[in-house]
Amino acid sequence: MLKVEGIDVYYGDLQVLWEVSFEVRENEIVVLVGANGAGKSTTLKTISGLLRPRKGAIEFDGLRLDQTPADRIIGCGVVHVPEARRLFVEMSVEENLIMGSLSSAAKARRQERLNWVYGLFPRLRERHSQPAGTLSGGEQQMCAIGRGLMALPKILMFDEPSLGLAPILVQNVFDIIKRINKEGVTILLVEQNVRQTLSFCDRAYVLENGRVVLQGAGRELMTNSYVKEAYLGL
Amino acid sequence: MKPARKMFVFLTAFALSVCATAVPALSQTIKVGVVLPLTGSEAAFGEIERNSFQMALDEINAKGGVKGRKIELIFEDDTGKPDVGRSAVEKLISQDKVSVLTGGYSSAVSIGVTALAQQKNIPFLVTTGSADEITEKGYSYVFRINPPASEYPEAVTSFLQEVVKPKTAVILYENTSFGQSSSKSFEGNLKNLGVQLLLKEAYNANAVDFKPILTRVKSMNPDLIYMVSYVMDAALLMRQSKELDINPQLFVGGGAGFTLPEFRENAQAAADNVFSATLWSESVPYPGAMDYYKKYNARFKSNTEYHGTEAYACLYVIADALQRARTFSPSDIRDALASTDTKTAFGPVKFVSYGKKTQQNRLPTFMVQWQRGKLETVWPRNVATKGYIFPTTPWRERK
Amino acid sequence: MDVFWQTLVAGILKGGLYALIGIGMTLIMGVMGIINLAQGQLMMVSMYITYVLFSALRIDPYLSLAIAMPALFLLGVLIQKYFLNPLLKVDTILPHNQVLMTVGIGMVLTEVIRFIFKSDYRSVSTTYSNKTFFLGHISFSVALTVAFGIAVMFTLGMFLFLMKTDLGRSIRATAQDKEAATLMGVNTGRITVITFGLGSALAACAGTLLAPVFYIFPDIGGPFTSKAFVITILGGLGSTVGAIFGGLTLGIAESVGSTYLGMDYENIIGMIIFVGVLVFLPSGFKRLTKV
Amino acid sequence: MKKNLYPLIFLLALIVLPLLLRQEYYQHLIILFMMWVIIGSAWNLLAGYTGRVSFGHAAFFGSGAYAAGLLTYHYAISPWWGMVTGGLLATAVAFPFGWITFRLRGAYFALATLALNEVLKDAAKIAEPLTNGMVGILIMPTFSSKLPYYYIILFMMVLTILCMRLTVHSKLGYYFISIREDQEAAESMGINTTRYKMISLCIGTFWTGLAGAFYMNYMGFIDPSVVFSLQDLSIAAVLVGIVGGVGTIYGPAVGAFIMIAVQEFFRSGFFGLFKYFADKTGSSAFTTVSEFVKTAHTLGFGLLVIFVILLLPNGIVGDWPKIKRKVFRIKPEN
Amino acid sequence: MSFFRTENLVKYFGGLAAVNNVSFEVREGEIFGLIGPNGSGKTTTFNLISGFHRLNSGRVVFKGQEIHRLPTYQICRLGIGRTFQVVKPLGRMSVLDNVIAAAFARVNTLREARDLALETIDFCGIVPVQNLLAKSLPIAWRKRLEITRAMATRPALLLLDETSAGLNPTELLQAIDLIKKIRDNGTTIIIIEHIMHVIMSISDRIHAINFGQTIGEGTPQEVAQNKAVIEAYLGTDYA
Repeated sequence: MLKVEGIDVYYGDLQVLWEVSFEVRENEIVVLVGANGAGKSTTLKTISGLLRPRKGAIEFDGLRLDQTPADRIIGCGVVHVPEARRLFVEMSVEENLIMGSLSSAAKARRQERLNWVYGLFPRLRERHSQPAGTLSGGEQQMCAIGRGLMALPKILMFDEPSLGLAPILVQNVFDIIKRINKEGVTILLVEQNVRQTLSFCDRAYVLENGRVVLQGAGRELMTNSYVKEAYLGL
Repeated sequence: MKPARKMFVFLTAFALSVCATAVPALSQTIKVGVVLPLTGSEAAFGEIERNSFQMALDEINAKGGVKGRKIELIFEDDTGKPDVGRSAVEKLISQDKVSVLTGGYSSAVSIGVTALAQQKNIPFLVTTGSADEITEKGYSYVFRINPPASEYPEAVTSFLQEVVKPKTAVILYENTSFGQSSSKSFEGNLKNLGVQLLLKEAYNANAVDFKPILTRVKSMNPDLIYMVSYVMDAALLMRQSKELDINPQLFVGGGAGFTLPEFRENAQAAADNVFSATLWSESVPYPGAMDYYKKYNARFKSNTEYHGTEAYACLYVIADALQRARTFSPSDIRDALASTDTKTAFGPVKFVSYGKKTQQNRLPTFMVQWQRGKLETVWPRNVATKGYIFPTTPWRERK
Repeated sequence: MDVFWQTLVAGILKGGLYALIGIGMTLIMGVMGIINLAQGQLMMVSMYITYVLFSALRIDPYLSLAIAMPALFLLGVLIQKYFLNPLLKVDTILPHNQVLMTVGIGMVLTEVIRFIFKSDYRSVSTTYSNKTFFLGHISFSVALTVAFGIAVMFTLGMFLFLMKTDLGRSIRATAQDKEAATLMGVNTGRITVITFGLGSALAACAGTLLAPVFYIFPDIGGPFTSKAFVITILGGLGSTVGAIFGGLTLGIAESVGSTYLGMDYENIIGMIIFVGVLVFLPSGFKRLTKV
Repeated sequence: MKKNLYPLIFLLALIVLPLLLRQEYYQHLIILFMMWVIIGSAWNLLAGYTGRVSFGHAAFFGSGAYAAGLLTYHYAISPWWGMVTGGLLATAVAFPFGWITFRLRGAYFALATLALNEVLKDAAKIAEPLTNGMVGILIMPTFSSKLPYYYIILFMMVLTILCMRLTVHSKLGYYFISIREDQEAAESMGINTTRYKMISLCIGTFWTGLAGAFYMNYMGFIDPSVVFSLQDLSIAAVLVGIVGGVGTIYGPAVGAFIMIAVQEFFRSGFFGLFKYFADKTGSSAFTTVSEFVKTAHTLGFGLLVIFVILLLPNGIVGDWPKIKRKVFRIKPEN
Repeated sequence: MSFFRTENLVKYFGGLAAVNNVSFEVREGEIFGLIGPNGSGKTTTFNLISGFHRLNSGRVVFKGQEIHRLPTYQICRLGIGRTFQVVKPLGRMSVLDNVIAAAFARVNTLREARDLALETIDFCGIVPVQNLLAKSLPIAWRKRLEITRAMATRPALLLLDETSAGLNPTELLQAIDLIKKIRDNGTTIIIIEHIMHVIMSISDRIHAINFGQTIGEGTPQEVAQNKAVIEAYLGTDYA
């Protein structure tokens, strides 16, 4: 479904990704793991068009995403829930959700989806008129996920959804991601919470210094000593 | 051709052409330098003055010029800035080698230029710059045709003394050199007349809204409101006075904007019955005044006003001086100017010294009044074209 | 007491127009993060458009809103697209290149207008330019009151547009987080262009409304630019409601100041309030009003 | 040595020029040019090197001019003494102002200077007993010849440029540029950013004030709208810096030259070139073109500014390598 | 007298406690690691120590002197240097000039500053790039420039914020060598690091925080066994 083939990405003159390739198949949960600065977020940003690869290709259902303008990509069903949520803090919760449904297809089903998201996150319904900046961390994450869901995603990409959340909330977020996946949405997840994500994903790729160094099924990698070492230095 | 060489050829050609222009042409014309604001925010008046100079020039040259030689005017743009004005005059003196200078619209530019003219011993006849200092420095090469700002209110003073006899007054003036000097001298006049000054207030030219200050004026209920303003501010002041229903015995404009046709156009009915001090209007009893006004209208298809007349008269004064000068050297022209005694469309011209002033033309001022959309000269009595309407009818009683 | 009320009314009526100019500037500031130092000059251009329409075709200024505003919208779009957006990619020592560009644009607009119309004062004298009505002892200029009404209308319209439409929300979203907005499918490049257009159109609206009560000359832009940025700072950068507050505050402050201190203090008061707010209330009145 | 070669040649040329070029018109233009080099360099120290753009440099220019003018006007003290006073007064104005406003970020500092400019202008208008208001201050010029002024301003200009060079190549310069590049990094490197911003402001305003005092002496007349002019001084100072190249020693000199040249070039109709053609050919087309050109001097400079910002964002000196590449190399030989 | 210690640091942003009651002590001459997941408050702690943020409560004591009320530049001059997580090169200056500017914290003339800078550049091994513009450097060199610049202020205590993020394995080894070299040269170091095997291998002691609160402290081995630390990093059901 989503195919990333040998992309090189630069920030100005700085190369941050080297020949990164991976694949996400329909209805999978795929995780990119790696330390800070390994290039996980960069990869997601490149898929969603914020950055352009100098080499390589990104294909989604036969469409070349790396040649599609950034603002059209969400309309193709490729939806990115960014790191640190990036909500529009001065807009209300509901407006944030509406911002997810700007494409004409999503707009047509706006009310219906809104109700669906509120069903998924009752807290958001309670706070629908509150500025998003006043929400707690967990609520903000729900709002960000809800905003992504409003866009009728075929594939939903999460960048560190557990960041800064208390453990109980982290579990909560992962449960939601699993549930969304069950509803037929493909998931691409970037996480540093290795143990938990590896336990429920289908496949995972390990990034190190902008390169894919390891890949395999989630359970498999969990027992891989390399991962353990990379994360705990043991 | 290589680009560098192309550049070189171009530059050489250019340099040659510049040199060529710098060499004075071997013509028999008498060069008169004119420095005026032809661009920038004062360009509107620079334009009128330039047209008037041009008109006078064509008339003089058509009659054979001066002693068989034609006058040539060299206009330079001062853009309304003193340092640029200075550049312009430096060029006129050192490059064009003019024998006499005239022009000078804003006081700031004129002052800079007078010092320069004095240093270089080139006679300079100031056309419009109205700051009192211009003729108070004892410069022997500087002459001025228009009265200084402080003398504009003279006719108003005699009118107040003989006719109105007000008890209280308010002065509003634009915060410019002209506004400041002329309101100050009027304040002195009021003191001599024993009139109580309730308020004297400056405003920045081009203010949007006069209502706050006019509201205060209204609450003081003065007999006289004296305003020194340029044309658009003048119109706004009168319009807003009408809006606020302020009814003093009379509104008087201290010259400048209140006599121009644009004032009437913009103030509309609010212009009626407003008095103004003036140096000149086409109806003043000087030979040639009306004539000039009509000729200008016919030639340029637009209205002229006293600035234009000043310029027009200036060139006639210079021509007269040249006619009498022993030679066309600057010092001889200076001497001839100093003994000027002639009549122009702007009035009689004679450079005299009085008070601190030297070589200053002394002119009576007049009072005019807008009556049914027409500007009539109403004071002094001996030159009046119509009787004055006084006291002013309150706004609500007008039809 | 009449003096005070009249002063207040004058301030509020003027403040309505100021608010209109301020909103235009505030939109641009919010979305692009730059101060548009050509705002007053754009307004000046619209005044000339109104003037030409009125003097050549006898079109009423209020009708010419329908021409001046789209025209300025277009002008704003062109400026943003061809003169400001290209600068985004350029790396320079001073980060203010876009601001400096607006200074250059303001200069060129003024000079082009001067080139065409000379420096003469122009005016649009309509039948209602001079009309007034009274409420008690307080006089209201008809033209200014109508202008105030229209200004309020456009302000409300703008507010609703920003709050209730997708395009409006996209503009606000772009102002808050450009990258996140892109992720939501907002073409932020297009939004900046539209925003500059809207900002210019609002300036045009203010200019056209001011034309019948004031007069027109090429240098009129400068003072209004400085008023616009004072308003924007007062209102807390990028806040529409704040700009309305800012406009009214400046209008009233100027009026009260010129009545009770003297008219030549009018500008100084604005500037001192400006510096005061800048230093002591860095986010403007937004912090006080929480909007 | 090579680095100093061109400036030295240029300096020598400026020293002998008035002896060869006797026309005072050109001397006047060069005097204005040198005055602008001082203003531009002073502005550049603050903006180009320290990264604090001033949109209100006229505030300091005007303070300097008034310091010199008022001393003469009220106390009949030679305006040449006023020169130093002018610099000091400008600094005295700048000091508390900087103290209050340096906490403002980027463009807001610029706007605050613009506000200072307007406040001082209006204050000078209102404080009539002190400043004579809009009537202005008129003093008798000291010299009748241009030469003394020429060499005084030349000397001042050389001092300014030397001062800039010494500053830039010392601890101060390193600190200024560090602050410009990254204030937080600068703090962490032990730089008291507030103090060094103040120092930069004080040096910059001192020279600006000095230039203002010179203006008073040279022109003999000032009024608030002339020396506190937003358009003709404050904005012009910014544009001189931008066109020439901010953050370079000689950028402001190039910018000043271009500004004066463009203004005079257009104003005089390309130094009378069009008139010459018109006289030669007798064609009225040239006269018409000449009229257009003459009215377009500000427009010309405005367009130049837009052109420079778009194509040479670092100014002519800053982008000189780029210009050389574009103009001299890429152009095909023919 | 302890060399350096923090006592009950508390810092709120909005209503949120970014750092909540963090206390630790650093001994002279050691490498002290500060670890915690993303967003746990490590960088904020650095900002509190170096004076970029003001404490809500608590104390920072360096060589017996309270420094938490001092401005950043004075803290630097007292001998605490730092690097930034997001590097802050002075882009339009050459590498040498970057370091000279920092060296002026200790000397006053350009000649002395230049000498000091060259010496530091040599020590930190960035001689090959010293004449390049800082903004043109690749990330590894930028990180190294940051360390060099901080070292040029001759700190007694150096705060390193993620100096090895984004480096490839070779560069990583070089970075570790440099850090050890600095320590051996007599500078005490507090280091924030995400790459665990780096921090585990070079630190003498480690302090772990999460949600702004201390969750453990000890030698690398002790910390690696600490249940709270493992949970914070790998998730609840790992231990």
